[in-house]
Amino acid sequence: MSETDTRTTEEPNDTAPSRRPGRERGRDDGKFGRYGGQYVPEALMPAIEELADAYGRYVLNNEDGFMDEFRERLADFGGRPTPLQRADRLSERYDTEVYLKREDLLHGGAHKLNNALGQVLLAKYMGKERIIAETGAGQHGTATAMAAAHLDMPCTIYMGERDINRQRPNVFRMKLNGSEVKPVTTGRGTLKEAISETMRDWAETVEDTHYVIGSIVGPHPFPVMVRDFQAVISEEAREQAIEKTGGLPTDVVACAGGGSNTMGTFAEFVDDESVALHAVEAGGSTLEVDEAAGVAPNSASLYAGEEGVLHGARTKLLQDSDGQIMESHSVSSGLDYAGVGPELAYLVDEGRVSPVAVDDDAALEGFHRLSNTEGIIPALETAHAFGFLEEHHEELGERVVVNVSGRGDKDLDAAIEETDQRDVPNAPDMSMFTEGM
Amino acid sequence: MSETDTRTTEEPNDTAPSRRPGRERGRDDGKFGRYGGQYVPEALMPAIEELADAYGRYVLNNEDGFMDEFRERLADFGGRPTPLQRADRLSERYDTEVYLKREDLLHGGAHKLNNALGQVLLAKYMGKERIIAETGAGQHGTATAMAAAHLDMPCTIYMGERDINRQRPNVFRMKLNGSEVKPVTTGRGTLKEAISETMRDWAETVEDTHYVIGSIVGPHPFPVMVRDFQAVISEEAREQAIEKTGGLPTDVVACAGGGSNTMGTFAEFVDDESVALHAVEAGGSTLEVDEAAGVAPNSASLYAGEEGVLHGARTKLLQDSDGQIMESHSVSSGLDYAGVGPELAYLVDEGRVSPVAVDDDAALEGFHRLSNTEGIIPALETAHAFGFLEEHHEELGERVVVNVSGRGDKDLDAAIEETDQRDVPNAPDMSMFTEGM
Amino acid sequence: MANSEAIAAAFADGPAYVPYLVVGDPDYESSKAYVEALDRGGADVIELGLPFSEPIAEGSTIQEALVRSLDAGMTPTRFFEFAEELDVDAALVCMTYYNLIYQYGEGEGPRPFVERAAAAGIQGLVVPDLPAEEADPLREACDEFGLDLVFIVAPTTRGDRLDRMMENVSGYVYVQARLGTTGARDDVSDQTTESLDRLREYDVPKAVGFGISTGEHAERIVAGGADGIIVGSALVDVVAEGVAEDLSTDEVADRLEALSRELKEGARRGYRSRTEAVESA
Amino acid sequence: MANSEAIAAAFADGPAYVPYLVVGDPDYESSKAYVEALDRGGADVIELGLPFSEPIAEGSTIQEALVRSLDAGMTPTRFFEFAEELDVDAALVCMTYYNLIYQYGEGEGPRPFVERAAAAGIQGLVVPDLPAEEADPLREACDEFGLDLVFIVAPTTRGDRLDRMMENVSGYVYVQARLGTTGARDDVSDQTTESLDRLREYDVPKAVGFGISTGEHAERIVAGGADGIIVGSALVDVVAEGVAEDLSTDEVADRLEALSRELKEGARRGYRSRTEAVESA
Ligand SMILES: Cc1ncc(COP(=O)(O)O)c(C=O)c1O
Ligand SMILES: Cc1ncc(COP(=O)(O)O)c(C=O)c1O
Repeated sequence: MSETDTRTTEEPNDTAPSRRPGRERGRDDGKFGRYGGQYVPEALMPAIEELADAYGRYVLNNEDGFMDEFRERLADFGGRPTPLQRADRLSERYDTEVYLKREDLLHGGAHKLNNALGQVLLAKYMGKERIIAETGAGQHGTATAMAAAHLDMPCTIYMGERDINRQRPNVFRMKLNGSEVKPVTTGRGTLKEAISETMRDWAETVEDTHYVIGSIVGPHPFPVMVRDFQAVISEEAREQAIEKTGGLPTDVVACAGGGSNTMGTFAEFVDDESVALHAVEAGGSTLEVDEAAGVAPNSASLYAGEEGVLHGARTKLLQDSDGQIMESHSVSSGLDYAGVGPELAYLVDEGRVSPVAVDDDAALEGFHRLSNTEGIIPALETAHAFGFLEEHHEELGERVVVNVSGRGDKDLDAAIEETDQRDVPNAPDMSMFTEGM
Repeated sequence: MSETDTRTTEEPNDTAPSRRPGRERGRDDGKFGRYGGQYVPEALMPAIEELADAYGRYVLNNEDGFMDEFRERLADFGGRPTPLQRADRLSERYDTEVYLKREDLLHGGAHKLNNALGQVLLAKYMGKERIIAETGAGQHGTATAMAAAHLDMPCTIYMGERDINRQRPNVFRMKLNGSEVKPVTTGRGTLKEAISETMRDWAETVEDTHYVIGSIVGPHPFPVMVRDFQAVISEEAREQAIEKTGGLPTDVVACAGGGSNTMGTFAEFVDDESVALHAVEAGGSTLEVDEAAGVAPNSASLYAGEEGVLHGARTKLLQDSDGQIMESHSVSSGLDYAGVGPELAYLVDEGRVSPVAVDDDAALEGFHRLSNTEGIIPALETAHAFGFLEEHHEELGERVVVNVSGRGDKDLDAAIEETDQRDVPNAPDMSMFTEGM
Repeated sequence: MANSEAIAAAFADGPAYVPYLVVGDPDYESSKAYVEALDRGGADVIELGLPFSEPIAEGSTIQEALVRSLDAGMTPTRFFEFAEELDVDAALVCMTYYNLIYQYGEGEGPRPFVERAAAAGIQGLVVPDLPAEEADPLREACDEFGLDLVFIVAPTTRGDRLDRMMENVSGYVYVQARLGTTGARDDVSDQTTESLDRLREYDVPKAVGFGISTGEHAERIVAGGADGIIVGSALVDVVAEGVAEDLSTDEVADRLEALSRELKEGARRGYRSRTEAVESA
Repeated sequence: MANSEAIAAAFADGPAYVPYLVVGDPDYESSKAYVEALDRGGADVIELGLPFSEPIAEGSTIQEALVRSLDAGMTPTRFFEFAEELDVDAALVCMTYYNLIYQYGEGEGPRPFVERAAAAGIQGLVVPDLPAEEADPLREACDEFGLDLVFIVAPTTRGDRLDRMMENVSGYVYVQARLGTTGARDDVSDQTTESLDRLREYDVPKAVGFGISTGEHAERIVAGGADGIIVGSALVDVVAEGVAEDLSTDEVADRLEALSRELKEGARRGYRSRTEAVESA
C-alpha cells in the first residue's frame, strides 16, 4: 500500500461543534483519507497558509461578521435562496417525486457564484487588492468577474486563446464586468495552460493578490473552503425538502466535474445515512481510453480515474500509466476536467457517494427532456444529471432531489451542433438552425 | 374635446375591497380615463369577454385557488421573491440610496415570466387546450414557451422572419421548450406582422386557444390582467423597501416599452403620493420624427406620442398626421413598440407618472455602468433606466428603487455592435470582438 | 335602419353583390380601373378599402394588398380624391380601421372624416376594429352626414351583444361566414346558415362575406337566405396575380369584371331558387 | 546532509555551475548533444528536466520546452535510458513533478522511480510541487538508494517551514532568487541577498536559481554568497532559438557550451571576489 495511508486523518466528527458534523472533513489539514494535501511550489506555500488561516478565522469563526456579510450578499446580489421545485412532469414520468434545486436561478446562471462571491469577499477581508482566476469555458471566470465588479476589486482572468475563440460571449461578459481577460497563448491554449499561467501570476504576486479557484480542487484550503461556500445549496435543499415533503429525500443527484456543485449539494446530507448520493460524471463518448494518444474520451475521474497528484492535491485522475494527465473530453466544457475534488474521491472510496458516468448522448437527451417537459433549459453539465435520471430511475427511492447546477443559455450553440451530429430522439427539428452551418 | 370624455369612468377606489385601491383602475370596463377599451374585430369579442369573465373569477376572486397556485408556481418555478438589492457603488456615485429590484433573476431572465405564467395557467383553468403568442425580439416568446412547457400546454409562437434571423438564440430556446415557432413572411417580417398573424390564428381558434399578450397593451382585459400579474414586482419591492430601509422610496424607476414591467413596478406605489414614478422610454437616436418616411427614430410614445387606437386599445401612439403607425426605433428591441399601455398613458396625463426619454447613447452608457460597477449585465431595455439615473440623479430624492427588468445575456451581440458604432466613454476595449466583424 | 338611400336601393331588389378592393392597389390609376370594372361587372355596393398600417382583422391576401397600396403612397386624402373621381353606379362604402377615422382632419374625433367622406360620395362605413360598444361617436357623425354604419356579425355574436349591434347598425349587416379573418376559401360553412337563422328576426339586409370566391358559393349563400354577398380576397387575389404576372391593367380589369359577373350571376341564381322555393311552399 | 558524494564534490571546491535542460527537447538525440555541451562548458551538476503534462511551477519558456519534448515522445522510461546513455562528468539531478514519480513502475509510491533513477546514475531529485510536508515517502526512498532530495526555498519561506525543509533537504538547497516562476530576467533581485542571509546558519550548499542569464548575473550572485548558480530558462531559450531558426544541432550545442563557459566564468569571478573580500577582511 501507499505511504499516504500512514497519514490518514482521524475524522474529527464526534467532537465537532458545528450543527452537522459531516462538514468537518478536511478542515484542519486538508486531508481526506489518502486524498488532498498541498502539492504546490514552495513560493505559494505562504499564500495558502495565509489563506488557510483566513479561512479558519473568517469562514469557520465568522470573524468580523464575514459569514453574515457573505450570506447577505448571496441573498441580495445572488438571489438566494434558490427554490426547491417539484418537477411535475418528470415526477409523473418516473413515478417518483422529483425535486429540482434551482441553482440555475442564481445570478450569473450557475452555482459558481456561491464560491466566487465567497472568495472575492474573503480576499477583501484579507486585505488583498487584486483577484486572479483561470477559466476554461468561462463559467467560473464570469462568476468571478461579477463578484469582483460587485465588490470593487480589480480582476484578471486567464483564459486559453483557443477557449477565448470558442467562448466569446463569456469573454465579453467578463470584460463588461470590468475584468481584464488575458489570453494564454502557450501550449494548446486551453484550460491547463490557463491554470499554469494563473499559478505563475500568483507566484509573483501572492502578497497582494488572491487566486480564486473555481471548484473543490487545488491545494488545501481550497477544497474545504469552496465546499463550505457551496454548502449553502444543501443547507437550503435539506430544509426545503423537509418543509415541502415532510422528510429527507431518498436520493440526491448532482453532476460532477471538479465537484463543487456536487459537494455543495451533498455536504449537509453526508451524515444522513439514509440518503443515497449520486455523483454523475461525464462519460463522454466512451469510457475506453486511448493511451497512445493520451486521450480519455470522457471526464469520469471518479468512476474510471486512478489516484495521483494534480494541481496541488492528491485525488483521482485520468492519467496514463506514466502519470501524464490525459486530455479529457465531454460535450459539456464545465465537466471537462481530468481531476476531481479530493473529498469526493474520498467519499467514493468510503462508499458514501456513488459515481455514475453518463455519456454525451444521454446527456443531450437529458438536456432536451428538461427543456421541453419542464420549461427549464439546463446547462449541458447539469443535463448529465437528467441523463442519469432517465437511465437509473428504477434504482431510486421515492423522493429524489436533483441539483440544476446551471442554465443552458451559454450552451445553445453547442447544443445545436451536438444535437445535429447525432440522433437525439427527443430533440426538436433543428433544420432551421443547422442549414446555414 | 374628444367624444371619449363623456365615457370617463369614475374611479371606484373608494369602495374597493382590495388592500391597495390603486389596482382597481380599469378592472371593470377596461377604461383608464379616455384610454383603453376593446377595439377588436367582432369575432374576437366573445373571446375577450370570456377572458374578462375568467379574469374576474380566477384572478380577482381567486376561484379554485387560482392565485394561490399562480403565486406558488411563481415562487418555485420562477424564483420569486426576487431580491431588492442595495447598489453600493451606484449609491456612492449618486450620493443617494439606490436599490435594485432584481427581476433579471427571474427564470428566463426577465420580468416577462410573471405574465406568461399567469396567462398560461389561466388558460388552463379556462379549459383552453392551446396557447399562441407573438414575439418580436423573442423575450415574450421565450417566457411563454417556458410557461407552456412547464404547464404542459401546446404552444405556437408567431415571429417575423426577419426577427427570426436576428434573434436565433431566442428562437432556439422556444423550440427547445417544445413550442412551435411559425415564421411570418408577410410584409416586413417583424413584430407587427407577427401580431396580425397571431390575431388571425386567434380569430379562427378562439374556442380552444388562448392568446398570451406580452405587455399591458391590447384590448381589455389584457391591460389590467397583465398589470395584475406583474404587480407582484411592486408588492415585493414595497415591502422589501419598508423592511430594508424603514420607509417608502422617494422615487421608483422603470423602463417602458409596452409598459408591463413599468406598471408592475409602479402598481402598488401609485397611491403612495410621496413616491415619484419615472417611466423611462427609449429615446432612440433622436426625438425628431421623419413624417415622410413614416419613421420615429425612438419609441417614446408616452413622451412624444399622440392619442390613437392601436392593437385593440386607445392609447398614446407614435403615428403620422394621417393616423398611420410609425416604425419606431430603439437600440433595445424590447422597447421598440409604437404604442404603450393605456393605463400608463392615463397616469401620465394625470401627472402621476413622469415620462422621460433616454436615448440610445445614454442607454449604452447605462448598460456598461451597471455591468462594470455592480457586476450585473442588464438587458438593453433595462439599461435605459440607468441612463436615466445618470442624467437625472440630481432631481431624485434620497431613496431610489430601480427595476432591473431583465438580464443582458440576450443582448451581447447587439451591445458589441452598438458600442462599436459610437463613442461610449465607459465601455471596455472592444477590439478583440469587433475585429472579425 | 338606413341613412343612405343608395345602399337601401342596392338591397331593395334582388340580392346585392358587394365586392371589395383595396384602393390604390397596386397603384392609384390601375386601382381606379379595377373598381370601375367591378361596377361594370354588376356591383351594387362597392367596399373601398382605405389601408391602415396595422390591419389586425385581415387575412394575408388583403394584408399584402394594403402594404402594396401604402407603399404606392395611399393616404386618406388621396382616398377621398379617388372616391370623387370614380365613375360608378354602385353605392360606395369605405372600409378602414378606426385610428384613421379618428385622426382625420382638424380637431379630435371621427366627425371630420365622416364629413369629408360624405362630400366624396361615400355612403357608408365598415370599421372592423370598432365594436358597437365603442361606436357612439362615429354613429352620431354618420347619422349627421347621412352615412350608414355597417357592423360585422361573427358566428360567435349572440345575445346582448347581437341586440346592441343590431340597434346600432344601419345599411346592412356584414355577416361573417366563419371564424377567422378575411381570405378566399373553397367551401361555404355551416356557420353561415346558423348566423342567418340567428339574424332572421332583425329587419336589416344581411350581406354574407368571408371566403366567397365563386359563383357557386354565391348561389348557395343567397339560396341559404342572404340578402347580399360580400367578396374581398377572391378579387384582391386577381389584382395580386396581375402584379405577380405583370399583367396589363386592362387584362386585370377584364378578369375582375368577369369574376364579378360570375358572382353576381351566382347570387341571382341563388335568389331565384330561394324565391321559387318560397313560392312553391 | 548529503547522500550523493558526486553532488557533495560538485560544491566542495569553488562555486557550482548547475545548468538545466529539458530532456528530449526538441528531440532525443539533439537533446543528448545539448546536455553533453553543458558538461563540456563546465557543468558541475546537471538538472535534467523530465517533462510532466501539467507543469504548474514553470514559466512559459520551460513550459514550451516541456511540450516540445512530450510531443517528441519523451516518457520516464526513455528518460532513464537517456540518462544511462549520457557521456558526462557532471552529477545528474532529475527535476520533475511528483505525479510521474508516484506513478512509476509496479506498486504505488515513489520507491520504484527512485530505484530506477539510481540505476540510471541519477544522484538527486528536485520536485517543485512537493513541499517538505508531503515529502516523507520520497525522502525515505532517496535515502535508501543514495539520492539527494533537493528542496526549493522561496523568498517567502521562513520560520517553521524553513526549519522543516532544512531538516529534510540533502545535496543542496535551490534558492529561488525571486517570487514567480522560472524564466530569464534582466536583473538580480534583492530578495536573493535576503534569502542567502536567512539561510546562512544552515549547513548545506546554497544554489541560487530563477532568472540568471549572463556571466555577470552569475558573478554577482556568487559574490553575494551563493555556493552555486542554477540556470534554466536562459539555456532553454538557446534550444528554442535553435528550433525557431532551424539551426543545426552542432550550432546549438556550440552556443550552449559557450553560454555555459560564460556563466561558469562569471561564477568563478564572483567566488574570487568573495574570497578576496573575506581574506582582506
Ligand atoms: C453549470 C455547471 N455545472 C457544473 C459544473 C461543474 O463544476 P463542478 O463540478 O465544480 O460543480 C460547471 C462548471 O463550469 C457548470 O458551469
Ligand atoms: C428586459 C425587458 N425589459 C423591458 C421590456 C419592455 O416591456 P414592458 O415595457 O412591457 O415591460 C422588455 C420587452 O421585451 C424586456 O425584455
